[in-house]
Amino acid sequence: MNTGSRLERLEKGLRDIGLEPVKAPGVLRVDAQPESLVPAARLAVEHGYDHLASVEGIDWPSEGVIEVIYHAESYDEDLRGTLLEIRVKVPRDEPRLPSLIEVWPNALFLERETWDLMGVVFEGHPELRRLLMPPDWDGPPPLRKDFKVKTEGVFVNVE
Amino acid sequence: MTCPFMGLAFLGRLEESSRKAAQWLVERTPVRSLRDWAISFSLWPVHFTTSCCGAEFAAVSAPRFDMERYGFLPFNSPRQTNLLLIEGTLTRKMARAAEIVYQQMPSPKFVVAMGACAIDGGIFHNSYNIVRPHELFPIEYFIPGCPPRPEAVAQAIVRLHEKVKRSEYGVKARET
Amino acid sequence: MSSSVMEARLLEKEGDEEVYEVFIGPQHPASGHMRLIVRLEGDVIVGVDPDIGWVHRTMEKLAESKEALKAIPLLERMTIIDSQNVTIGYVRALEKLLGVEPPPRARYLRTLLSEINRIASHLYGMGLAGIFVNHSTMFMWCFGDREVWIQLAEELTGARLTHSYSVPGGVRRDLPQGFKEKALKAIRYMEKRLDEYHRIFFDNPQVRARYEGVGVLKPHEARRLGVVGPNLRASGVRYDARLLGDYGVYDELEFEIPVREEGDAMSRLLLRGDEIRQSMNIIRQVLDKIPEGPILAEKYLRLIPPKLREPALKEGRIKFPGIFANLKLPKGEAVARAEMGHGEIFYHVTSDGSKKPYRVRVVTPSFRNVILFRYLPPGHRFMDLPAIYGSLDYFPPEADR
Amino acid sequence: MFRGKVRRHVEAIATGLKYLVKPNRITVYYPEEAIVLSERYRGMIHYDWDKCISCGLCAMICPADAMKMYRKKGEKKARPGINYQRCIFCGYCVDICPTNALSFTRVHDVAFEKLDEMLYPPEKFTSEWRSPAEERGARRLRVVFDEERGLKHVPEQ
Repeated sequence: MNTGSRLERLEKGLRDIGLEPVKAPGVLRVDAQPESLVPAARLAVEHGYDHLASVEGIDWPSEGVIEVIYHAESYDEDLRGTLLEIRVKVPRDEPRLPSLIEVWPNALFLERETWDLMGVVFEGHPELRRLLMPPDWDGPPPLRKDFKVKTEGVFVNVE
Repeated sequence: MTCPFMGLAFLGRLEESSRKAAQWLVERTPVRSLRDWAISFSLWPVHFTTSCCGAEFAAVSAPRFDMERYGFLPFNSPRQTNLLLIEGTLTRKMARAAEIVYQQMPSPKFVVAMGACAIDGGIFHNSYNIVRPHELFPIEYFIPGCPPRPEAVAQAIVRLHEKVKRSEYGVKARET
Repeated sequence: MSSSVMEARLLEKEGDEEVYEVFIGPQHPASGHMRLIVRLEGDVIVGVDPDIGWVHRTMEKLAESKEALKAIPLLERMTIIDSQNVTIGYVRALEKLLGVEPPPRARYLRTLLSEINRIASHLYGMGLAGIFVNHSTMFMWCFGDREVWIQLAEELTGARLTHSYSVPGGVRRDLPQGFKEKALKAIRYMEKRLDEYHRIFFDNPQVRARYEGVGVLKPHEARRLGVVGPNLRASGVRYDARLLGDYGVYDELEFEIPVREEGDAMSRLLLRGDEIRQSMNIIRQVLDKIPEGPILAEKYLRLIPPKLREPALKEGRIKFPGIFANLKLPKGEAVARAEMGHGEIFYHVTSDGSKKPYRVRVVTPSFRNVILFRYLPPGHRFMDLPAIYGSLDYFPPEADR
Repeated sequence: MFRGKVRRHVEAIATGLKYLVKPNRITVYYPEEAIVLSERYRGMIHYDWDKCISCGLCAMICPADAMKMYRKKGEKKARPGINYQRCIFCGYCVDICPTNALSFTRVHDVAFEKLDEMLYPPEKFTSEWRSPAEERGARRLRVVFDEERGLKHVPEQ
């Protein structure tokens, strides 16, 4: 099997379930819907993308959505140069997604962290507990854009 | 010379009066200087790594800078230590643990803040998850740097060493 | 000790009165600023819950609030023992966004410092693995020899640990006078020492008894769990982000990726020794092949006034162009992966066209390896836990960010 | 198997004994001895009042917000001051300074007793730095790489 064949078969498979993969340097990008997330992930595992490199949330307050991005990675020689990027948009006020822990077991800590810092609820995840934040944290999820960090100016006035 | 604990002895509170008597004796000059001389050679820090300055903390106890020459031997249990070295950032979660460790240490106890993060947060000064150690503990020395060179830590330890030998440390370190 | 810090107590749950919970940390005599909640049945571990986040310094959020260049020293603080490798991924992501490529000499210099850092990082890990099983000699030797490499890095960059060496488009300092001889001496010294490490530690039957056959990770499991770095390669999977050829000059050099098949704690330790040899091999080649030329991309170099540029270049350093204070990132996104001493680091930088990155996502090798704390110890004796912990070379500030 | 183990035990002990007899000593007896830091070491920062053109680039690039421009009432020029409570010694300010008004010193072994001592407004920022160890008369040592010993510290003449 060469690079083309496995990757191309994955692309074809993704098209079959109604998704449109886009090729970028080093990345195969797919925009998915919450419903098509699990089938797409299962397809990726079948074609060699057997673990996640990252789960990430990006807050877009202007559009009212949180974009959750999964980067799947493979250690196989023919696939390691290309990351599979699955993007899902969920409404900002009620971000819910199915958990991918059954598909990619190492989503355990990555999803828990995204819940902790971005407030995305992964349904079916066995332990959505605080991971990095202190257990008594009651503020908003800190990575959301409405959580502002204090910044300082350059000038100080002295007498 | 009158002693404050004499009255207590007359009242029959032997245990309390003997404790006070011992304290009074220890504070007198020859005994106190002997005690401080002894303390200065056993400034054992508790092995409590709060953050990444721990890498340089390890270098301080490693062969090149070998602070064991000054009785600086990281020790596992806070019950046998006098020195708490805050190594870098103190997060909210860690601050609680640090307070517990500090309470467990026997007096006299000294705190040295190592690194910019342990002084004013350093590069993380506007982070939502950090605590400034000087709001929690009385701090003897601040060591700037991110991370400070092992020599800078040695400098603080040597100065603390001399300070203890001269019995110049404050009441705060001695209390509790 | 107080109840919330370290405590052993009987769990009063129905059905499992036999299970003890032991809280280890966050103040414990190991490297860790983390807590392990270990569930024990007699002497056998039935479950471990790694409680991390004690050093969570909110780097992803702070990186959003700073100009792009300022995030380099910020992200460097994740792993100060390996600071070139931790920032190179971010710098590569910025370079992809900005459309700059570093000149060849800068790429060689980056590779040089990357490998020096990798050796220092592995020595740190090996030293701690020694002290985990009470082998103080190994700790002292590793930390003493680590100073050689730190000194080398200091003469190149000007700081012991936090080098902040790479900037978009190049590096900040050129090779100092006589660096090659010093580096070669250090390499020859280290080669001799590695043999002695074998004699006193790796081949020592007492150490073998503690580390051999403990915490076995099979290749299939390592792949599925997304384990990275020496922990992955010790399980027989040949993967290294340096093979991607995305940064440095690894595609122009000849080196091997050491792989071991056993997957136990001992092989994870031995693999670090093998990697130190390979890193020294790389440093030798870099010093032989390094080309002459500028160390910063022409695009930025010509923005520095010549009156300032020439004397600085003669000293072997560059001045920053004024634009670096307000570097504007074009709209877009970039992904970069780099191999640290602990494993692969992943960066995803999204920009909305302003000076500050819109979102910086970083997944560190230690964070990906945390899952092993949960996966490996169950079924082992409690006294095997330090051996497993020590062999993973886990660095908490890196995992917590 | 058994014989191999015995041999390895003996080898480990012999290696230990070798270093007992001939130790590989790299200890620097600080503060009686002090290492002379390398030429380009990024230590405490020195400010040259006359060279400064008040461009503010150093304060703009400071990642830790340690460098600030101090503006005095009635004066046109603002001048930089540094706060060592935050400084992380990345050296960005020195590298961006267009007139070389900022420069590194090779002093980094300082400790402060009070918080305010670490604030360096422009006037104080120009003061000279001296290593506390050297003020106490420490012997200056040069670091030499050595094939046999790794690092050697030899007195600077």
